[in-house]
Amino acid sequence: MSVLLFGILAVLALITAALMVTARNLVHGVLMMVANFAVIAVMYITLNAPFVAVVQVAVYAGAIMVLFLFIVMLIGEQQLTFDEQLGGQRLYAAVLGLLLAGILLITLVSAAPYAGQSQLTEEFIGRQNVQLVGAQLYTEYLLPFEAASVLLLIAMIGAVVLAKRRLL
Amino acid sequence: MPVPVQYYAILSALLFSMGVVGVLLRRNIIIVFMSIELMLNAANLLFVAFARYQNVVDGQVFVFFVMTVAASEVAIGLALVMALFRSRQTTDVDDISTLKG
Amino acid sequence: MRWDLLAEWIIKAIIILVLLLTGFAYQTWLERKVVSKMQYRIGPNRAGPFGLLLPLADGIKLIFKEELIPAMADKVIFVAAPVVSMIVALLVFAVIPIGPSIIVFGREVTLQLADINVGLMYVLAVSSLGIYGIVLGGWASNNKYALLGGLRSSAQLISYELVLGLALMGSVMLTGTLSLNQIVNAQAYDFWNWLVFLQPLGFLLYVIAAIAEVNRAPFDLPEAEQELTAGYHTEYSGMKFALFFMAEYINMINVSAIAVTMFLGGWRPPFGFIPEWTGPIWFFLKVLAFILVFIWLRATLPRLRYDQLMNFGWRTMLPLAIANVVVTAIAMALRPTPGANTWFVVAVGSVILIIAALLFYRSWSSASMRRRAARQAS
Amino acid sequence: MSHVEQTLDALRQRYGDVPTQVMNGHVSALVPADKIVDAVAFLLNPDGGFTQVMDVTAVDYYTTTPRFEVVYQLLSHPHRCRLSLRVGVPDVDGVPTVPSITGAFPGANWFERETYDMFGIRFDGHPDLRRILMPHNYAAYPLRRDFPLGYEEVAFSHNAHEIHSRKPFTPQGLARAAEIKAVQPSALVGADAPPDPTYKDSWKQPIEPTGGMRQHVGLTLDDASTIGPLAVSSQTAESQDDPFGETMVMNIGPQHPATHGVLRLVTELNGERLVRVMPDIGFLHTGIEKTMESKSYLKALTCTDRTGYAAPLHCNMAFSGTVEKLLDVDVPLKAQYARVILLELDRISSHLLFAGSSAMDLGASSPFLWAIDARERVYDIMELVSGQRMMTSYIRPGGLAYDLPQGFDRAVQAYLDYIPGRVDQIEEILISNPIFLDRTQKVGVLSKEDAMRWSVSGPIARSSGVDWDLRRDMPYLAYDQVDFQFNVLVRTEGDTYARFLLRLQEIRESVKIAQQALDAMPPGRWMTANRKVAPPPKEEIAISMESLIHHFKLWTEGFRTPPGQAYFAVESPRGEMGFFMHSDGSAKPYRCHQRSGAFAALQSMPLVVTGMLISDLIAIIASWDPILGEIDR
Repeated sequence: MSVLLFGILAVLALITAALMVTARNLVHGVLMMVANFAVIAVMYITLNAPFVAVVQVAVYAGAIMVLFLFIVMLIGEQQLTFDEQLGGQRLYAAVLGLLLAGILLITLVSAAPYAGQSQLTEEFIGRQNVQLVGAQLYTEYLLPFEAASVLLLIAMIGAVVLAKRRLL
Repeated sequence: MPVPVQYYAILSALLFSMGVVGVLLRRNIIIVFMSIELMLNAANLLFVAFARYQNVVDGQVFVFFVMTVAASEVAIGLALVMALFRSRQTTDVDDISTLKG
Repeated sequence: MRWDLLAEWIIKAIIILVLLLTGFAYQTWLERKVVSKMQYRIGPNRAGPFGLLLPLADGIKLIFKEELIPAMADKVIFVAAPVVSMIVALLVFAVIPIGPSIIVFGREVTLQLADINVGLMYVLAVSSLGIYGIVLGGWASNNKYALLGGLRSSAQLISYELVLGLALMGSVMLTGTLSLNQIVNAQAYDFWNWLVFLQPLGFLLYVIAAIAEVNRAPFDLPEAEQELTAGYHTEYSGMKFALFFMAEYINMINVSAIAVTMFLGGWRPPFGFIPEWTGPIWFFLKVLAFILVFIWLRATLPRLRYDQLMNFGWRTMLPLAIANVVVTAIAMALRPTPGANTWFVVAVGSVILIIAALLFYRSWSSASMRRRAARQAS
Repeated sequence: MSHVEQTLDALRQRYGDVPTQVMNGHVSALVPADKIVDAVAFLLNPDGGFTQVMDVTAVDYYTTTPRFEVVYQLLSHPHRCRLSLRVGVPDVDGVPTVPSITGAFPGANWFERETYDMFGIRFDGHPDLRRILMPHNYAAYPLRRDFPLGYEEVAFSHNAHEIHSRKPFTPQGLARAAEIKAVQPSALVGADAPPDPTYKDSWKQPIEPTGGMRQHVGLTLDDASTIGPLAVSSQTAESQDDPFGETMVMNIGPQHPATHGVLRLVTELNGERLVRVMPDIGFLHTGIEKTMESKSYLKALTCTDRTGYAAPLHCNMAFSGTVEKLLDVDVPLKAQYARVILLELDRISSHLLFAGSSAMDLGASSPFLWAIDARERVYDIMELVSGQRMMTSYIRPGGLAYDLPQGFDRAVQAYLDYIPGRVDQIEEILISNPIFLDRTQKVGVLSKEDAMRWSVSGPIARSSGVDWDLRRDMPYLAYDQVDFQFNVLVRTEGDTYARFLLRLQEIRESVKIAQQALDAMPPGRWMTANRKVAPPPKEEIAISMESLIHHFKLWTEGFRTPPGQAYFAVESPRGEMGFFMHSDGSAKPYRCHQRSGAFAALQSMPLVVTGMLISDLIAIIASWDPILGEIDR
């Protein structure tokens, strides 16, 4: 059952990712990306990480991709689409991509057994997930957390500065 | 039957590779951006999967950091796209390869 | 696989669907009736007694109406957009508790589709997807009015969603849970335990942000008929338009239900001695009160201008929401023993905040007025 | 010696012989064509004493030379008088041409365009000489006397193609028009004299406007940039923040919920910020002036209801007043009082429509319905007096259509008691609302100078600080006989808020006037005793053959007016509503021109919109209160 579910989700994720990468129409590309995020979010739920799943939807689908959509519509989809002349680059890209996929597959699959026991303790990750994540985030990872918030602040200021300036 | 963790590894690797191919293949800066998001997403998936199989939540915590980085990157990146489009009227990465303003 | 559980879910889901759709239908009737009373009119009185069959007539009309798809529209997205809106609107209600556990045929059934531990986050996440329907509908119509409506709504929803989430955080901090069921239980048994008394500012901010989220007057800029003809749904007709319409009204029910759950004790009766099985009735009454407020506002207020809306969201609402969270955090840190004095500290903090807000708004509006006057003069 | 006489002396000193005509107080002076710009500039400076050109139109003296005369109506605010200038139009290269006065008075812009559109008179130096009411590729000049009167065939699906192919603006239609030489235009018009061979078929000959006939369909912003106010705003647009180096052109209207009719605004947008706006009118043009010129005065009166349909009685009154001026008849006092009451009710109804619809445009729906409810009660009174709710045609040359009904005073009194409360209610819900204030205050500020220069009158001018109300300053009807206690409200802000509040408060002043007129209404006849204008009473017809014949003649042929010209204006809810009439002594007006306040005011709207948002534009349109029937006619 769960393998079947995983299979369906994995196929969906791969299809949406492929459609996004090859999209001619930018709005369609953005939508495929949203679909991809949604599929991954469902996958997180099956991995007993509901908090990550909803944050994934809220942050990625609800904010980041809307921003993409906003930019695409603001500038105008027609103005953003152009003929991409790639020539020989396409071949190199495919070869390199396949090469990378191979390397990653070999490394990750061979490393996976060391990841830990696949015996699951439901009570550990189940109901208390939010509290656990929160506790970890604000105790052990407090410094990275603060660093991340500073990063966000910097990004915000940077974006405002970039958007405000008349000419680059 | 639970899903073996290798399956997640394979899926993650494939998604990541797709992101890489997207970056290499496409010249539209917005698609390139989304491909980068895809790569980050693949990494996230692996984090959560490994965390699940190790019965710890550290992996999930890392996802938040990755998301923070992604959000910052998008904010800056899209502001750059706007600024570039203003001055150059294009979103082709090859046309904006120089550092001159 | 527990088939009995699955069956229970399906039955509950169908009941919620039916309730939401009837609720939507009679909400439109109620709105017309109430607004007509406010405007010295009679309102619907032809279809059935008191016009009660009007929603039915409307539905029949919309179903049989010709569906137009503009020639240059992106057809797939054009059709998908209202569906997305509708689905998202329906999804939200899944986690809202509308009553206590009851015994049906010897089986204990909670009056909630799914009590998930991240319920509130789920609501925020799903409602943040609602924007896609509007934006895509506006974009796919290939119409300038629709595009402007879509752009307006995306900017508006992103701005007010922040406030919406932050306004709810105070309650979450006080109750220490994201599960809506537990939040309701934390507000048992008498009405003075309702979180609205601990979080008056949070409540106020939530209500304002919620009106903006569902594009109701005075924040109905994305569909301002006088400016953008009808905004994102200018090109829509027939059932596709009806889906957008339904989504808007069901979202109204949703945000009202969230407000009730988070601040007004959810389905709990106002007094402890009232039996718990009356919960759904109280829930209905509280949601109804909210919807009446929505209608009242619509009949009274003119529409904000776009820059005023943005200013209000970013310069007034957002700082207040952040301040609310900070004050709540300080109050919780300061309380000597859990449970004691929280009441006092948070209430005082909130009162201070309300005063601050009033002062802030005053100074902001007069300052902006002066700025504009200076700009005009120069 | 009055100011007009002084002015005429000054004109004679400048230009030698200036032939003048005087008719019942209407003074007109014939000025040499090449001197008109100089004359207008001279009269409009402070020494000249005149302040505004209220109207520009032309008269076609078919078969004489010069064929056309352009007529200018000048108004003096300080001296409270009018002067009409006339100019014989010489032919330049076969095209009747006069210099444009837009340099001296920009507000003549649309009036000159209309005259060009209707008569084919070229105005040299006009910044934007395009057709304004007719379609841009229309190939004829319809107000010329030799333009044949026709009728509009209704196009059904089975014959639509055929009918459209006959239209003058299609290529086939043009070809056909060239073929049909057999039709003598004069035969259709019914003119007595044979047509002058020089002008044969002249209504058909297309005149190249300045810069050549535009080939493209519709208006573009290149056209717009040449217009005065728009040219100004396009300069400021350069300095504005333009994120993408380009702007979007959006059509608002002609089918749009907020344009109060079929007004089309071509807007250039930078995001949601307006860079330029160009109003395009004429979608409701039905040739009312042409129609009136082919009907007897009484029948022509019914056309006036159909123009300013939000305040039809003011159109009736302006028309009747002009005819009365031509005829020089006395209107009995009772009729005058009744007219005052009805006109004020009409003003209340029009201002209510304005207040309601402008609140509606800002998104407040309740005040709209409250106002409409209150307005319906005015219609109830109109129905009581005339049997019609809207197109009453109740005010007629010489008096009223028939006597006031019983219960009129009670109905009016009830309404006057009721309406202040309703106005308070509308005012309260809006004025006390910070959103409404934010939306309207400092939005669309029209300066006093601009209001004067662009021929703006009425409430819009008053809210910009122009202290001028015809009811007080150039009184007509009972306004000059009775000292009605009312205030002419003037505000100085000139913004949308001022325009809104001023109109709303004018309702209270109207109530005051109507109340005083109602209290003091004298008994008497409702119609003048002049048998040349008024029919004999019914009881007399029953016993007198002569009366019957007279009655018959009056209703079939109509009354005749002495030859001459007259211009008469009333203070309508949208500014000065005037009629210019040229009579050739027959029972039909030879030339009848309606000067609408809304028409003149609308051309000043592009001045105030630059840098505003679309939402502001909606508020501004509403505050201009355009009634397209009155603008397009």
